[in-house]
Amino acid sequence: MKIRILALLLGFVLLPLSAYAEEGGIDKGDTAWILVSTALVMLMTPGLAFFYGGMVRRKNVLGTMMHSFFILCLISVQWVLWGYSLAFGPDIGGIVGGLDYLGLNGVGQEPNGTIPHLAFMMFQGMFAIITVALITGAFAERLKFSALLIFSLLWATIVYDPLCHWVWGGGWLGDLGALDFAGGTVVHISSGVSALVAAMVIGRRRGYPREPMPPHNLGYTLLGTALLWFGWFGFNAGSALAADGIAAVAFVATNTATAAAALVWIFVEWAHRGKPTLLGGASGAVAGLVAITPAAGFVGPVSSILIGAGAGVFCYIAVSILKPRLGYDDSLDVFGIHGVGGMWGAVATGLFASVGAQGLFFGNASQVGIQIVGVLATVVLATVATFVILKITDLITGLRVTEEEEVEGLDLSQHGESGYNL
Amino acid sequence: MKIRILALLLGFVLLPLSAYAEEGGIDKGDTAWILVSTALVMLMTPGLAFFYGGMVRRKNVLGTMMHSFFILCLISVQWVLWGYSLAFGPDIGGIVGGLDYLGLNGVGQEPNGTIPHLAFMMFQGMFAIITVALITGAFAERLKFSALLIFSLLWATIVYDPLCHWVWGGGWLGDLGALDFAGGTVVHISSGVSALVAAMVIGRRRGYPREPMPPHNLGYTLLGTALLWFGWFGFNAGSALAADGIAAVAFVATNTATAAAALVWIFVEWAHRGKPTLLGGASGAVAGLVAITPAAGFVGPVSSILIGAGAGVFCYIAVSILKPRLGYDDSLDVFGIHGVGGMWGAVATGLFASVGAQGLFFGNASQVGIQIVGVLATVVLATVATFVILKITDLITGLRVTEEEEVEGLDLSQHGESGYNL
Amino acid sequence: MKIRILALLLGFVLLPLSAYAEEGGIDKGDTAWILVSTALVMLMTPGLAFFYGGMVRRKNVLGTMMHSFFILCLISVQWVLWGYSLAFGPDIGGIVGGLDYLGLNGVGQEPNGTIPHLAFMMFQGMFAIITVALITGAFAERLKFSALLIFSLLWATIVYDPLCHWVWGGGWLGDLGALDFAGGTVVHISSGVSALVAAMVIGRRRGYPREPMPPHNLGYTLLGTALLWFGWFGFNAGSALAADGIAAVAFVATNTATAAAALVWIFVEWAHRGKPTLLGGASGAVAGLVAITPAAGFVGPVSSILIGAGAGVFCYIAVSILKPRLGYDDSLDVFGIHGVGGMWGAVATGLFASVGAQGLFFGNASQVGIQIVGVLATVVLATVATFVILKITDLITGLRVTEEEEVEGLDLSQHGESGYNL
Amino acid sequence: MKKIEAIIKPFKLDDVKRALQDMNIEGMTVSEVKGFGRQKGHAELYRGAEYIVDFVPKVKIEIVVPEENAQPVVDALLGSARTGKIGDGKIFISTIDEAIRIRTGERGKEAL
Amino acid sequence: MKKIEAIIKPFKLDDVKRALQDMNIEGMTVSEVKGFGRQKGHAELYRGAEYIVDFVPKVKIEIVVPEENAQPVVDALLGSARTGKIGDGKIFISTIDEAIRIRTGERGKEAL
Amino acid sequence: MKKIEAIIKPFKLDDVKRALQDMNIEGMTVSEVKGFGRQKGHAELYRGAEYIVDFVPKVKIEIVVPEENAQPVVDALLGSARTGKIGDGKIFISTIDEAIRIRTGERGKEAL
Ligand SMILES: Nc1ncnc2c1ncn2[C@@H]1O[C@H](COP(=O)(O)OP(=O)(O)O)[C@@H](O)[C@H]1O
Ligand SMILES: Nc1ncnc2c1ncn2[C@@H]1O[C@H](COP(=O)(O)OP(=O)(O)O)[C@@H](O)[C@H]1O
Ligand SMILES: Nc1ncnc2c1ncn2[C@@H]1O[C@H](COP(=O)(O)OP(=O)(O)O)[C@@H](O)[C@H]1O
Repeated sequence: MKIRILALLLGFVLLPLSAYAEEGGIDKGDTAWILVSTALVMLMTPGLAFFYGGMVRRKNVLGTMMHSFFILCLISVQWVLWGYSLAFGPDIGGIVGGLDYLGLNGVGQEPNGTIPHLAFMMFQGMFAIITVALITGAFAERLKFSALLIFSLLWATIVYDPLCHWVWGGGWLGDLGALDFAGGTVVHISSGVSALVAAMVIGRRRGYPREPMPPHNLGYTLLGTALLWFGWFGFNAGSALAADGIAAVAFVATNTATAAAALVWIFVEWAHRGKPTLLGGASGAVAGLVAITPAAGFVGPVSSILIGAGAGVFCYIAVSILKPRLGYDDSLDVFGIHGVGGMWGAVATGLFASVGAQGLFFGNASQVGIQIVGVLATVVLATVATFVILKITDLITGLRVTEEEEVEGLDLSQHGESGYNL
Repeated sequence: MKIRILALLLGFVLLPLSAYAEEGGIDKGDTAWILVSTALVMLMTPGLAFFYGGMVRRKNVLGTMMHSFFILCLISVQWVLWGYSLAFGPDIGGIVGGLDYLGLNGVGQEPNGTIPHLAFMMFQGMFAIITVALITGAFAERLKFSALLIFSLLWATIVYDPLCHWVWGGGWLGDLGALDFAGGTVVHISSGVSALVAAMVIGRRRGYPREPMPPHNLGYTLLGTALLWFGWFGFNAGSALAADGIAAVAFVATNTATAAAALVWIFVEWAHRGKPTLLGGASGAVAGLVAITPAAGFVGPVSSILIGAGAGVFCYIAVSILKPRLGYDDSLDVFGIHGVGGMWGAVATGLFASVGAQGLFFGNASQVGIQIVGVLATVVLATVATFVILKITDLITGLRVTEEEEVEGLDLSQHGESGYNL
Repeated sequence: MKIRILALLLGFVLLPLSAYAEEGGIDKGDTAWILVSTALVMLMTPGLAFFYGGMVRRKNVLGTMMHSFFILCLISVQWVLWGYSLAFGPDIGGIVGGLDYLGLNGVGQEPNGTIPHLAFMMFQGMFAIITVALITGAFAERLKFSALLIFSLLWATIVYDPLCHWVWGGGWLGDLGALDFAGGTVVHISSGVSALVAAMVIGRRRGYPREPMPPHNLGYTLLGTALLWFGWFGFNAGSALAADGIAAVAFVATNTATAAAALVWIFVEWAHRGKPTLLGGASGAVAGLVAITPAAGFVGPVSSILIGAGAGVFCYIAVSILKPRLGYDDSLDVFGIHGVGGMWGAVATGLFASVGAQGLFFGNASQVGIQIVGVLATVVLATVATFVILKITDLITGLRVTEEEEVEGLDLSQHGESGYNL
Repeated sequence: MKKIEAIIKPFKLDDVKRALQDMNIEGMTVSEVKGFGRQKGHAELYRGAEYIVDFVPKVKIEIVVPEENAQPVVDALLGSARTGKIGDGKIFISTIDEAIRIRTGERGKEAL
Repeated sequence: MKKIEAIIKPFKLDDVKRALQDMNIEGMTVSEVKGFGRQKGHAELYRGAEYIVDFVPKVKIEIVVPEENAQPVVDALLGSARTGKIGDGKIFISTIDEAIRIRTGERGKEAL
Repeated sequence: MKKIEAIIKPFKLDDVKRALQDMNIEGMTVSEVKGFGRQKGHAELYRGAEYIVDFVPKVKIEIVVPEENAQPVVDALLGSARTGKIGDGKIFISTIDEAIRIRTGERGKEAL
């Protein structure tokens, strides 16, 4: 995406007499598309609330949904106040953005590429929100709500904002040439790895893995999947930052990889366990969405099928074979799907890129190496910082609810509400 | 918004040789954005069905959802047949539109501003629909369905259509200079005040306030909140009537105020009652959406935070302290959220406006006065007309179901259906 | 729609110096609109999952939703691999497209009309998906999952792809002048008729019609209705393939006919059975959406009301009077709504067309005849091919689950999952 | 000890609970049931077709009391659950051999 | 009076109800329960993992009848609820000391 | 035969089931109920207002056993359901006149 921003900026500089100039650089078609994409990405976070909320036990449905919903509110404000500035303010040493944009000072209607700067800011803000929300699947059904508040604020500020700067804001990773069309490293590897750290630091749910903890409402999970899939068109195709051919490439790659990943997960589970499941289809779809994210604007449809298929296989193995062996309780498989899927996607981008950039299979062997550097850097930052943030949070409020509260459920103990009165 | 329409029309008149002229005045970027916005606003009414439907008792879920859904159907047809003409037909004395557009006669593909006239008509129609639907929260769980039919038709025709004309259709309130970017007075004050009148005329639910009447499915309420938030981007940013910088301003203000209001409501309830709630977050979000509506295209992000925060505080107080003291049963707090939030928003627009118009804090003290005139005019029209309409409806069909029907629930008694067979 | 494609292509050829040419023929406003429309149409299939899923018994909710969800995945891949080529590849004798586009070979960012070819491909792909998914309502609650897999793949390839070619891909039916703006024949008649054949071949559900089989969650059904209505704006107004006046015409027609059909169904059921129902409203809305589909870009608002009203009446009669008399068990009334609504819509297009084409009431009597030819051709293809496909599927895997599995429900027997753990 | 089982109309539960509390009954167990009896079910609609649901939602209350309290409890139930319309429900009384409080192991009346 | 409690397979409820109606049994109370017995539960899947749900959905029917009707009711139940496969359920018979109709206060057989 | 009814805390069901299985109890019937007793309910919030829900979710287990097994079952229940906190629940024992297995028509102990 960074490449595209540069291209657009260049285009703007070099073509002062073009159609753009007539309207002060703003293209209304592009602006319409980015505003819509921003709305679509916003919808993903409530989508996640349902995706996650359906999978927990009935007594934790509101507590789980509240995580996503609260983060939507919290990071919306954090981003406007200081997050955007840390991520996209004038570069400081390749590491972080300066404070010039605090409170969106100086961020207005003027064009950024071919869209209003405010539109670019808001589109990016939705990415910050969902990234933080994704992590919450790791500690579902046992986190104190006050801990969520502190953890989210710190994580957004210390992990997301700088990492976003590294890749898209003019930082070192983007300069290195790492390809990340719509956020494979920034969004998925970072949240997936942080989720794993959180699951291990916070510890298992009471009763896990002895007691089965079946999803209480798979309809909610399917609804969430649908909203995620729908919103992801904005996430990926919107990352073209224009309503053009690249957006169409990314749109098609997104849909195709997602479908392929869902099919593969379904078939693998069918072969392995004897039955094709809806939750498997939903999980595979999300794995596919994750894996295609860094590659979306760089690959054609057949590569998309392969990337999706890989996501279906690798994430299925991570979730159903690796996790039980290793014994950690990442409640809703954030690592298994976003971490593993994100890493596969980042590497696969280095393998399959063919549109506007070349990967290994298209003659550019070095890209894979750069991609791996990106993955490693993200893993290191996410692991260390998340660990520290959890320890700080623990000091301030404690991380887990009491055993009694866990048995009663988060809905009643944290929020004084019940999900259903049927 | 009126200002913008004027600006666009002026632009159209004065720049006959601009890019617009090349395509007969229609800008495809703007048209794409308004078509999408129209679809988004349409989705808000089913969103409202879920927002409201989740909050009532199980036995009334379908009856409550049916209100919104039926109004979507009814006013869609009313608007096309005569509503649009009353609101946007050629001005008659600043009070109401003429009948020239009956049955959309003469409303076609020709540009209205930079979009097809039909697109403008439909966008406006979605506002008429949701305004009527909002009121239904006041008399949920006890209104006769036949009364809903008559009330809705009369209210849309006698209250909404003229009021819309006053503010946006060339009527006296717009001429006065009242700022209402996307419908604070037209939509929210009018529905909120009418809701209060309706709650008082129709009377309390059986058992209220002695018996607790907890929400039966807060997942539905969160789904509704998500769809409302999502759709409101079309409502507010679409009211720019163009895919431009102002749309981006409105988009950012909408998201920011909503998030701030939800946070504030959550924190206030946490402080006041000891627990942060999901329903509080959802209620706060809607309060924020309401309050930012008149201001959306006129304010920056920091003002948006303040407007949202005010909405969180004022609406919380109205709902949790004022309502029980006064003792009326506005079942789902239409007045407390839309009435109070709308009035605060209208006044706040007069305080904080800084983009394309000036409010008190930006040197234009007189704006607040104009805003207050707008509020008062709306309150008077809504109060008097709603009272009369209810009396007429009562004469024709009666307003309330029988006690037995109320105990059995509206789903069975009015519709012969059950919400769930689980 | 075919007419519009031609017009756009012509426009492109004849106006090499126009604004389009400056950007290589791609219009960003149109592209933004089609990308959004594609996302909207995609959302319809999960919408259908909820529309259908809410209507079945609790034990079959996942099995029913899985049909739509799985088809979304399966046909997404089929379309990319060979479906698009069969439908839109270079014409072979007016019957089917050539294999030139296998694996989307040669389908890229270049303009097709004013949008990238890939965008056109994907928009069309979403139509293929939902058409197959619509059929599943006919055999809900009793089909083997393995049969679904084979049936869907064969039906998409043998029925949908060629039929789509006939009407939109350069085939004989389009050449004949049949008007089908957004898929009345291609999508609705084909799926509705196939559904009837499938219902008869597969046979009734155990206990039908003796045992009542009431919907288990009408909230889901309303959610599905809302998503269908919302997504259908992309389906119909997107079929203009441009963000222009015709798109606005189609948008308004869609909303108006849908509302009118829902109102009429509600009133008819109220008169006939004494109560207005939510499911009736939802069913009527879908009937209206179906009926206006072929006509959307060709008719004005008043014609839309009439087309919608006709749909409400005819589909109500088909579902509540005809079906019980004839005794087949089309579980969720695919034939009664999509088949009957689609046929009425196709004929009504020939009656009411007045925008860009003329129907009987606007002086062109011959159009009705052409429309009827289109209907008949579709009925014949769908009937014969569906019958054969079902027989093949039966040979390979069998069609029905065992009696025991049917009693237990598809969720457990086919997927090893439960819809709810409340 | 006696077990008193009452099948009542759901919306009467609150009144019944209050009546029992007023006479210092400190424990009861409640469940949702469906009743079939003289009270007719209702018709529901499904796309223009009508079908009859003959089970009516009811609430079952179980209260175990020392024998001497049985009659007062019955009286309280009769007083609070009655609407006078068909379907008000039934009270069934049976004998409990032993009651034990799980927390303490107390038996008999002490356990109630 | 006797209380007859039958635990049956849910899909048999309709047949049982019809059989009882045919012999003029006018009242019964039904509830959803979960059974555990010889009939094995089923396996469910959760993201590639299998777990066993050992409770099986059952329906409990309670019918209070005058003693002389107990045997016919049992026979009707046996006739209508049997599929011959494991898990068909049980019938338990116990004694009811008194029955009262809430609406009228009638007692004994009159109350049923 | 005796019927043992236990009202327990829902999260103890698994432990109880295991304890009963360990002593070769092969059948039981479980239902969800709401309890009212010494254990207080909880407060819930609704838009800044607080209301009290005084019914507590409980699980009812019914086990019919030959008389001689009653005491061991009670002991197993006491051992597995107790947390020592208020609200652990009750065990009620009553007499069953007859038990019949629907599938085979077997009666008495054979039917259990
Ligand atoms: N013989 C019976 N055995 C068990 N439950 C019964 C019996 N008769 C009635 N009931 C229960 O009592 C409820 C009320 O009975 P019904 O005959 O409708 O009216 P009423 O209580 O006025 O006589 C029924 O819905 C059913 O739950
Ligand atoms: N001893 C018992 N006490 C209470 N309920 C029992 C008992 N044994 C069985 N049941 C109930 O009867 C149902 C059927 O019993 P099961 O042993 O599975 O098959 P069958 O009825 O063929 O003997 C169980 O699911 C359970 O609900
Ligand atoms: N007299 C009673 N009759 C029926 N059920 C009772 C009775 N007393 C208590 N219960 C049931 O037992 C549960 C636990 O009782 P409670 O008084 O809260 O605590 P404890 O079991 O520690 O005495 C209650 O929730 C209720 O379901």
